[in-house]
Amino acid sequence: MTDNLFREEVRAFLERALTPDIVRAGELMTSVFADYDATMKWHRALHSQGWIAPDWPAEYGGTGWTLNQRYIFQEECKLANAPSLPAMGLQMLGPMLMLHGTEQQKDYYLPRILSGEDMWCQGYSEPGAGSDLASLITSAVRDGDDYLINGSKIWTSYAQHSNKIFCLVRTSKEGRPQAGISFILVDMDSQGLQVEPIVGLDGTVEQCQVFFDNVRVPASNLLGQENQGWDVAKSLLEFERGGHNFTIDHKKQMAKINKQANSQRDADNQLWSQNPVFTAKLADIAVDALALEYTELRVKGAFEAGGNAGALSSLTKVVGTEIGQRFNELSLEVMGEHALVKQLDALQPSYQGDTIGPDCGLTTMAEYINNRASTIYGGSAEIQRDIIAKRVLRL
Amino acid sequence: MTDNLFREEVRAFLERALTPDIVRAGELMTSVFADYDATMKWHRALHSQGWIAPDWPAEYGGTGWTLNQRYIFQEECKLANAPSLPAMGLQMLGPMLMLHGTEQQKDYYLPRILSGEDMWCQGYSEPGAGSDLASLITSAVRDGDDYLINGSKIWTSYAQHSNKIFCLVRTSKEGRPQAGISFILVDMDSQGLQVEPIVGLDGTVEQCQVFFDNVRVPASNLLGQENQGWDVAKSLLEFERGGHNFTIDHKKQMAKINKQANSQRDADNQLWSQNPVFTAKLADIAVDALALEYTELRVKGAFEAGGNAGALSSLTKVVGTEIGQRFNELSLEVMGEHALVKQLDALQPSYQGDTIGPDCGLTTMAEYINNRASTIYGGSAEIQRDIIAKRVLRL
Amino acid sequence: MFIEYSEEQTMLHDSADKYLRENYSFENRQAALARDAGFNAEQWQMFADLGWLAMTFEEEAGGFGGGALETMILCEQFGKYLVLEPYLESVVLVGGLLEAGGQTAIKQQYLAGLMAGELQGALAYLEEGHMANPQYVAAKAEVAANGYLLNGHKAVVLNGPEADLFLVTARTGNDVLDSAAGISLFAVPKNAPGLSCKNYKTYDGRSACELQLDNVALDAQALVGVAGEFSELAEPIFSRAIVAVCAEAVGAMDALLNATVDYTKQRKQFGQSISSFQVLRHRMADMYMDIELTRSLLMATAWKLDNGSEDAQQCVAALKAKVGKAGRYVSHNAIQLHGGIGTTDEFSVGHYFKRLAAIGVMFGSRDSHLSRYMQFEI
Amino acid sequence: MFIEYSEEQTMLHDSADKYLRENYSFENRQAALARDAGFNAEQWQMFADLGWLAMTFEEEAGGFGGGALETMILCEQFGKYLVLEPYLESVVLVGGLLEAGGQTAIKQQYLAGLMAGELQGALAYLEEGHMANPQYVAAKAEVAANGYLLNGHKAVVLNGPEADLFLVTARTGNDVLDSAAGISLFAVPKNAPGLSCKNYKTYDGRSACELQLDNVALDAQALVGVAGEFSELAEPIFSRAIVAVCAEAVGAMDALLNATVDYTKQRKQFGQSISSFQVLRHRMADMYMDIELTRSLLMATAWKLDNGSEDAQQCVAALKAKVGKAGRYVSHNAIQLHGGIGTTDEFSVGHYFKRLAAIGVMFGSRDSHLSRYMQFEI
Repeated sequence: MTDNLFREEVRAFLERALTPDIVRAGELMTSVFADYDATMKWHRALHSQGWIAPDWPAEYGGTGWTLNQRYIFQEECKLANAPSLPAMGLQMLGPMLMLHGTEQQKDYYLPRILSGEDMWCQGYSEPGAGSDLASLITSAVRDGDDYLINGSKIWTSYAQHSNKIFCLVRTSKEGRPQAGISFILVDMDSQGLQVEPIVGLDGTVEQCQVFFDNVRVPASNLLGQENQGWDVAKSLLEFERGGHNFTIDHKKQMAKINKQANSQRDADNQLWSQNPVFTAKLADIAVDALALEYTELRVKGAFEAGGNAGALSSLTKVVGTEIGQRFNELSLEVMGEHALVKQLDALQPSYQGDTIGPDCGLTTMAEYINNRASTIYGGSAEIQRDIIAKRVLRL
Repeated sequence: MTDNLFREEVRAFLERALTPDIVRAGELMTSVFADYDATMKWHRALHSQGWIAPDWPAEYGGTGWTLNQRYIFQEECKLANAPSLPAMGLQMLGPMLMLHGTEQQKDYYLPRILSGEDMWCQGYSEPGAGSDLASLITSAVRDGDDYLINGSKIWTSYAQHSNKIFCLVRTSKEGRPQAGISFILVDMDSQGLQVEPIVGLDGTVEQCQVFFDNVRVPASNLLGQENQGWDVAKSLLEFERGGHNFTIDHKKQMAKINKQANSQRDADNQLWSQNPVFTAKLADIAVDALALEYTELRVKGAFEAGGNAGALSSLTKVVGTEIGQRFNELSLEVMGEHALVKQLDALQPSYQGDTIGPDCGLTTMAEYINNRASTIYGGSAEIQRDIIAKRVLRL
Repeated sequence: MFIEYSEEQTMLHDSADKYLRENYSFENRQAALARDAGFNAEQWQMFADLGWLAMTFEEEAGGFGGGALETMILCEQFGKYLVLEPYLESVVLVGGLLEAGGQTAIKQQYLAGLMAGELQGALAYLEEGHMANPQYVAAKAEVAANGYLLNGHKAVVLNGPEADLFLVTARTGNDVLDSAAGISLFAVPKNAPGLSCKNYKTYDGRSACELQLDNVALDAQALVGVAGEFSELAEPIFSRAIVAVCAEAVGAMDALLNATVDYTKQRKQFGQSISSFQVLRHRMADMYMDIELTRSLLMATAWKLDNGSEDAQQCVAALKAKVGKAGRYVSHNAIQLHGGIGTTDEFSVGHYFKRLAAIGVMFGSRDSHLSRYMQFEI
Repeated sequence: MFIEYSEEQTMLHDSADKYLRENYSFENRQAALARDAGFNAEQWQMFADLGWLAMTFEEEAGGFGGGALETMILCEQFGKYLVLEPYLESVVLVGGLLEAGGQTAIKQQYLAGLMAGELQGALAYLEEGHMANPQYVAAKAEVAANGYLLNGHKAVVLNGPEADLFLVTARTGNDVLDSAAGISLFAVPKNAPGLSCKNYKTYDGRSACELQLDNVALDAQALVGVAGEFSELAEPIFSRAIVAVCAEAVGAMDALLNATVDYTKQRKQFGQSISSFQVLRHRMADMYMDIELTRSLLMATAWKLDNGSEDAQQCVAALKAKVGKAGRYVSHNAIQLHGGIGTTDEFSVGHYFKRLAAIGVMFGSRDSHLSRYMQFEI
């Protein structure tokens, strides 16, 4: 099938499956997550279509699409304002299960990720171990056929909606800090496991802290061997960094800011889109975004040629997130005081009431606020630059 | 005398004393130094007026002016395009002689600095010791009543015009590296001393390397005690950092760029001064320059109150030089290809021929090139930030 | 120039710092934030008792005759302690405009109450889609029997839900909706028939509302200042308000830098305090420089306003532009260096960040002020 | 997209790199710089013999049919080795315009010579005070017996002193001096009566001149392209030229980063290699990112130009703007990290810096290109 025909097929599906409430959830996204209910509705729609996991190999339930087709699908979804799907199961745990899981683990868990029956969250960071993950102390001590887990995990996105969590835990204090870490799969309804929501700066909850008080987990829930969790996690971290396509996000941001600039007026009562200083600033960001777009295509090209993102994945993470933040800042200037208005109810896709101020500014401040975290999580901008200096420049 | 009356007196003097060739030398400055001959002519004019050293105490030949008056004098000189006077004698060695010199040294050297009879250069940096001055290795070994100096000094500005050099030399390898350094005054015509000019990127010579091959210097030429040169130098370095008034430079740059923007035309054939993107960029720099101006006034206020620049002197050095560089970059955009034309002859105040391209662009590229060094010398921008982190923020 | 504080000013600074340090902990502040009003009425009363609310009014009006410098001194402390109480809205804006242009009856009715902390005010001057331009006024005031009849809509009226008195801009002449000429200001009591509010909170924890005016009838005394000349009346008050928010910003940035320095010293990663990482050290040095530069501009601007310097307005524009850039730089890096906890509601860092974001968009964007700055001779 | 190099393209890249590495040392380059011409005529002949000068001409004209990608591949190497020879001026600009619009006689007279390295060209299109706008043309071409009579002045004609042939813009119609319509291009031999040059060097070591035309009489065959339609003729050639200088910039930035990485590893201060300082490490990481981003944009632009993509022109504007920013960032920091020696004439770093500065001002400033970029639908 030509790419254009494929694109039409995707559009036809989106036209049909993306109901207004789902689209509204996509429009109202103020972070990487959309409204939970709408997200799950969209998950199920994709699952019935067989399109829930385009990045998975066909044997595990993937679509068998080419890299180009997957890119087109992502792009069309984002531009049609489909909600993003949480990455933890589909993008993170899934591939690792395929690489490191036993047949039994794969047979059990993978279909449940596809169907949405299991919602996974990621238990890596700890209060004392952020960028320096190797220093984590949450422990798993062998007790018969089980492990007993004690400690806590923080910044576990979506833990409040999840029924499962994959964790890095310390199973040994011998050797290098990385050497004593294991990767384990835990039921969220285990006794002794408690979830405490963390309210974000926009007033909503996306992150949680998860406490483990003698949580008993069968040893068969290890993914990979005991004490080899670091290797499992490392491939995941690489995935988290290299896997995201920022260009698609930027195109959505560009469309949004153009909408704002074509409705709001500047100090001279012109539309902002006619203000030369504004357009120069927008062009400056857009040119950087364009350069990133072709860099992401180079990465894709490398994948197609059987290579990997390598050095460029730290680059796309740093540049992609920083460009996103610059768009947010520029939006703030256009929306002015309208951006101050906090309407958490109107950010729900189910909201039926009146909104205050221009609809195009509804998400501006929350996006600005929430996007500050994008240069912190998944390897901070500083860590990424350390990586480039060390691994690419061999400094 | 009121400040306004004083200002008028200064203006009257400048009107009289600043002959066109001297002004032209000021206009044609492309670095902190002006044409040598014109500079010395101006030095002598100031000396006859008794105004050569406003910052010196009256007993040593200063003017007895208030801090405000000294500021006004500096400002009027710069805005009238008087050439800058080299700092090495008047601003650097002079004050240190007053602090650390013997009566004999003061009686001999200070008047010769005032008259211009001695031109000093500074021998601190070495090829292996730039920012890390304490690691210098040029040695002075006691031999009877003399020292024998061996080694070399680099980045000695104006050495080609100087008859004297003050140096930091190693007199001991014991203890901390700083502990074995002495401060010594050397005649440039000593046997074994050789000056090699270093051609700068603009094609002119401002820096030299000075080689010492068994240069014999009387021990009485030590300034301060043996092995205590670091303390002498430290107060000098502080002075070099805190002493410069960047605002006056910036005003001159602002005037220059306004001239350029009022004569050159943009892609729409408008004067650049009418181009809103250009003016926004200029305003951005001008606002930072204004904030620096009031910061320099705070520093001055602290001096007046008997305090010292303290923390703010690293700030003014970093911000002052970086603002200067931003002006240079913006000038380059306005002058376009005109800035490419290299006319070293036309940069001489004595030049009588035709110049190529607009006169307002004659110095643009050379200033841009030469000003890159401003964030390197006198404690690099990185060193200054280290200092702020350590001394101000106590990190 | 340069300024030295008078003894009274130094005392004001020290006593405000002391009072807030002892009585305005972040925990208490968070508790107040959760209230409907979004602030603590008892604190407001204390501010009045301490004389802060009357500080900048003329002595004949019952104030202490303070100027932009006193406003700056107070607001810098408000910024440092993240004070929620509506000093800007009620005192600087409404109080300032009333004092400058209110007719005797209205002044008598409200001014003493504002200073005593008994009454609150809110300025309603923005209209939807035109945040950058207070001179865009579509709301209309028609001359009617014994006064005026107001119709229109006002957006993002800060402190509106708490206001006893609204000052509302409406057009009395000139049909060009964005013309500076022809705008008038009216005092509208909260219970005026035809006035309705839609209340909400702002991201930085203030209360605000949209104001709807349907045939609101006012008597002639409601006019504040000369008819059609709101812009002239407002200029000095907006200048004062810009000094107020910029002083708040400097206080907030200072607090953020201190918090960041402390945090990075304590926080360990890779076996060492993260304050030992040179990149973070230089980042904090840059934050420091931005703050001190902004502070210099702030002090100079306040001083020039009080001394009627001819370049005072230019400094106001420069100041707001500088605060726009510095506020972003400092708050973004404070969050970045705090990492995860900087993004949560329970630590103060994020609240400073949100307040700086709000200040950044208030009274015109950075670019508007840069463009204003260039309109002066430089 | 995305591009893969053909086998021929890979060979071109590798052989250019190899030839220059072996034959174009910095010392030789500095020796050539000191010559009057500012370059090495023997090198130029070698470039011709290697087929580089003919690379991008059509096969029927005796070339090898290369496009923007081949231009890019060559020029990136020229940038990497700081090649002084006037490939841009003689081949890309003059060769390109002649091939696109030259009349048969002129083509026959010059094109083969240009490709063979025997003749040189220079484009004279800028006028004083209007560097940002090639469409400002005050020079006039009047129709005269059998041809044209040219009068006017042209500024900053790169490679002028070495040129056997000038291509000169002059206005044949339309009295609006900055109108795109009515500009024509003429081939003027260096010995044409009435033509005079004032020669000089540029800061980046090129030779250039100001051109004076006093009643220069040309026959009708001297017209290049359609009368009055220079702008249309030139657009694709300027696009190619922008790719050429931007590729040169990428090569130069690459060389600067490599030099900086090497230098910081060797240079010791405070008892350690300065490459161990995190601030410098991150600076180099940022240099790397800027270079790779620019490279991506460069490759895409060249590819799009060769493939006639409808967004090719938009990419050209984006590319030149990006090079403006990245070239400054990379070269400034290369000098900063080299410290003193970066500011001297004897090390290569400063020469890369000056070439990047020159590229930054050529063919329109960063802001002009950003503004052009926004004129396309995005």
